[in-house]
Amino acid sequence: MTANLPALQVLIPLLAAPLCVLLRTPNAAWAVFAAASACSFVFAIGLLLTLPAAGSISYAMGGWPAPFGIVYVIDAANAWMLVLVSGAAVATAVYARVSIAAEIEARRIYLYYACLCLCLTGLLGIVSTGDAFNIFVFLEISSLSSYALVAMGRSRRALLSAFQYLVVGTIGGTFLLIGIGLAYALTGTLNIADLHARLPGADNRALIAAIAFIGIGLSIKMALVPLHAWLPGAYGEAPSAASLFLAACSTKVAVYALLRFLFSAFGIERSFAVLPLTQIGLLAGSLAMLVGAAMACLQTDLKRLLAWSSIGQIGYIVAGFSLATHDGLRASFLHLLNHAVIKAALFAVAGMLVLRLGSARLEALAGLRQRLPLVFAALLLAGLGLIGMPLTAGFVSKWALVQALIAEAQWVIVGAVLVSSLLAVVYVGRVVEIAWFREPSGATTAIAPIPLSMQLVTWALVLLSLWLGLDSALPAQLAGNAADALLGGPR
Amino acid sequence: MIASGYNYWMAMALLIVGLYILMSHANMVKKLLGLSVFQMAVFMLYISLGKVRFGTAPILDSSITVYSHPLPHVLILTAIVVGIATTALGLALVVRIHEAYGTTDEDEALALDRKPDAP
Amino acid sequence: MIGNVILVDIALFAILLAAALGIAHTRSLYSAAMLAGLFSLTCASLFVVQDAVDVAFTEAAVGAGMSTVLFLGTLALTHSRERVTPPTRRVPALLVAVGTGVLLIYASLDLPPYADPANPVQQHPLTERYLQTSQQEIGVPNVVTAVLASYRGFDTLGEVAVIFTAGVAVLMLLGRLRGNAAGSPGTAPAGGLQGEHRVLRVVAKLLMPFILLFALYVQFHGDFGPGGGFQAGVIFAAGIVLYTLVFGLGHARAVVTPGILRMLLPLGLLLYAGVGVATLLLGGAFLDYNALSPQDPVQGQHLGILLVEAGVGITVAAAMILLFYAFAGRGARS
Amino acid sequence: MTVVLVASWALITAGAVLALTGALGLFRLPDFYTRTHAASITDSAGASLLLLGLLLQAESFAVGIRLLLIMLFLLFTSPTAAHALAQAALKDGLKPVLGRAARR
Repeated sequence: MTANLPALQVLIPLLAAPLCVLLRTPNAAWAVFAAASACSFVFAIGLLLTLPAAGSISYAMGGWPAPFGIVYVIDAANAWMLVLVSGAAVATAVYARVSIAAEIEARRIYLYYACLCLCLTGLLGIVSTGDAFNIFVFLEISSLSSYALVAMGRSRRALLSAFQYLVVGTIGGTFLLIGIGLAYALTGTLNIADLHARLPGADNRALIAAIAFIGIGLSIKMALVPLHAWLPGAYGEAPSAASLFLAACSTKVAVYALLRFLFSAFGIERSFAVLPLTQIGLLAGSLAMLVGAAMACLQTDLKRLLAWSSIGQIGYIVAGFSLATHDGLRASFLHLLNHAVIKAALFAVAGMLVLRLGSARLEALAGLRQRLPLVFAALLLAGLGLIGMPLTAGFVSKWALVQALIAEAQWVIVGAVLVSSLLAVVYVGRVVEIAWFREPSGATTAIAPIPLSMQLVTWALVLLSLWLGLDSALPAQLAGNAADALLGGPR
Repeated sequence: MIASGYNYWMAMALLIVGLYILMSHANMVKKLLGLSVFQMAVFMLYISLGKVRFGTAPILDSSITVYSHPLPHVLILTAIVVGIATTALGLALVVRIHEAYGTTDEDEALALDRKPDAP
Repeated sequence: MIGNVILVDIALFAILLAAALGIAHTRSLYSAAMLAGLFSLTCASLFVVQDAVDVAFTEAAVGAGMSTVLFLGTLALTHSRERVTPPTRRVPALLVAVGTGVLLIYASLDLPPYADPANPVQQHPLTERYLQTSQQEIGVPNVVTAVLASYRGFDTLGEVAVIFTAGVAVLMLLGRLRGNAAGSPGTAPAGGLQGEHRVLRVVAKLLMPFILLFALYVQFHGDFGPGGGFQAGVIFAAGIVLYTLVFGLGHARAVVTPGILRMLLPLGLLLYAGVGVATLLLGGAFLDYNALSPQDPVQGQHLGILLVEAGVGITVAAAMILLFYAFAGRGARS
Repeated sequence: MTVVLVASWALITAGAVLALTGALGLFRLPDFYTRTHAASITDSAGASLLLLGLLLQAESFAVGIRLLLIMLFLLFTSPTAAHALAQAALKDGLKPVLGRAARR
């Protein structure tokens, strides 16, 4: 049974989706989704634990060996991502039950859970596979279900946001397809390790174009500035549970896929030699930090504010791996995890506010701290992490990033990190100011207590982020292993 | 050596037209049509990769020796399915947007939301 | 010989380019949708010239058939005229399109020559494995089917999941779920041709059994010729679409009820994945059909491919019909 | 053998000419109904003659029977489609262009 873990952790949510549709009641569908996420989470942890120290587990789908069939290859880099994605799914599952019942029409709920299962399947599939085209297929499963998840938001703007997300996302997916096609034309294979072995040297123009197409396509999917326009609408308008799940792992998986292509398929010796990827990545990354944080300061809606902040945070991750050093990659992986936890906690808070206030407009939060003390305490703690205060998770990864940047003498980028952190103080501070010090506006109707399950998830995430800030030894070691796995050449 | 890349260039020209339709039009149905053209051009690019001179369809027969490569065909079969799935979902969104906004024009719909009295 | 092929290619390309420019130019969305159908069909012809018969078959059924139907269905529910494109959109669009084109042409300078047997694609060990060894391993003459359903069967499972996702998503966005069961024949929506259209009804009745029979033929003949679960599913759906157009949504929903379709949609995917689970339980890897018949692996492959293709066909047919119902049903309500 | 070949090519040429006629008619004829008529020529007569021509060159029985079936299918569907189009236009209130106006 353990030998089949790589297949099972993707298979379980894939089987869960049709089961949701067959069962057709909201509760049963929720139970199926929750059970599937829990199974995937357990399997992912199992994989992380059974992983040999410096090796990888490979699993041949259909029993066909590597270049002939599709293989799953699990190493330190993606076992880590699997835990992240399935963990986010577990949090979403616990959170979603009340949240979705409140936000989605009852007779469509079972379909919504089916879409969540499919999104999880897609994301896990992208992370596990060792086949370039298989990445595209599972990317499209996760993208299509994400469009549907976003479209079910309450306001009509959700529909428009979903449509824009669909168009832009499909362009991204098709660019990725072009890039894979060019690499295939040069080698005749789709297996990532085989691609690495067979790709021509650095001076091939088709190779350069392939890297460019894959880079642009996945940059769209990860909402890297200037290709970020779809994200604020999508995350801002989606139902709360979907915002939580997507914000925690959807863009991160795109980052992972790009890393896999750049480091494992093309190889660092090609990708960073033929194109000035370090410069491009640092430029785009620092732009993203500044633009994301600056735009977040201008928002009037908490969810949109958080979405813009996500755009900024992707900048840190991109700046980290663009250095193509071990420390840079380690910082990226660390920030992937820390930001996922913090942002999930913040979107969980936003979801509770949406549930009780009907929206997350900032002006509606005025003076609410006294009436929702726990909610705002969580917001404050997670917000401090977002800024990167010492002793929080955000600090650990930003510090790692700054150290990696200093080691490469990238002082300008260090400056951008600092400026964007200051901007983060501004936008988090604004929310705090409104909630703490403004006079409550309008009628002070009673606010019903917030469901325990949602509070539980929020606090679990907040505490996790605090723990990650206080004791970063384990995640730092895992992130280091992940960086080693990527730099260790082909799998 | 007869224009060794002409087939690629044909696909690329169509790809440019498709991308242009997609980006330049505000009408959402038109955007999806552009998206289909764009994707089909990519399919053509892939299929070109599998072709061999004097080859035939990869359905084995004892009287034939040269076959075109089956793998691009398999990949594009999958990609076509992805394409129709995307188109269908996009059109469903267009129908819902039309019900909510009364227009299928992206710019008009965005303008409706920018009005202060928008719900 | 090769010269003639180039002539055909270029003629088809001219049609494609004209259709694409027509789509860009016309402001009537109906014309644009029909041109897109023409584009698909021509594309399919080009695929035949390039030996991709399975792809051509699918493209014709999906691009020219199903997709056009869905576009027209959408246009019937919305506007069919387009506003003039503001020039502010054109310049950036042109820049992006040309930029992409330049990048592609740059790439094409180092792409291996078209149709050259010495290309990496043809020289890779995959080629020999798929075109020769597959006969002993799988024993299916149509190599596309062998690769699709066995070597890369996991991709195809993903493909079924994609179409399943589309079905679920469209149902969630447009579906009339429960409580609002099949409309009575009297309330058939636009498209139900009643009364005087005797010719249509007679011809449709005459053709229906053959269309469905052809779908079954395509489903089960996929091992030996172009075809398979996907094409069969679309053809089956096309038959139901024809029936709906001629006899009305009410009648169609009475024959193929949405309830059954909503059962079949997940069942096809479950059947496919279930084959994988069965192979797991029998001690093989996921989707390793050899495990289905350890004494005679080729027999196992045949059985596996048969079941898997059936799963594809069921989900695709159900999804396509549900998509069409969702759009047509929306019209009936508003 | 050559007789068959000549006959086959004659049929194919005739089919192609008819298809061209249909295309020309589509451009030149004055109104929807006449254009539909022209288009249906391409569909039924043009395609049928082409298929007949190909039938004479068919390599095997299996190929021949397929061509025949395609022809049969076309003979059923294309007139029906033209009929349905014209009927729909008539029902929609589109008037045929008659008399002098038709000659422009």
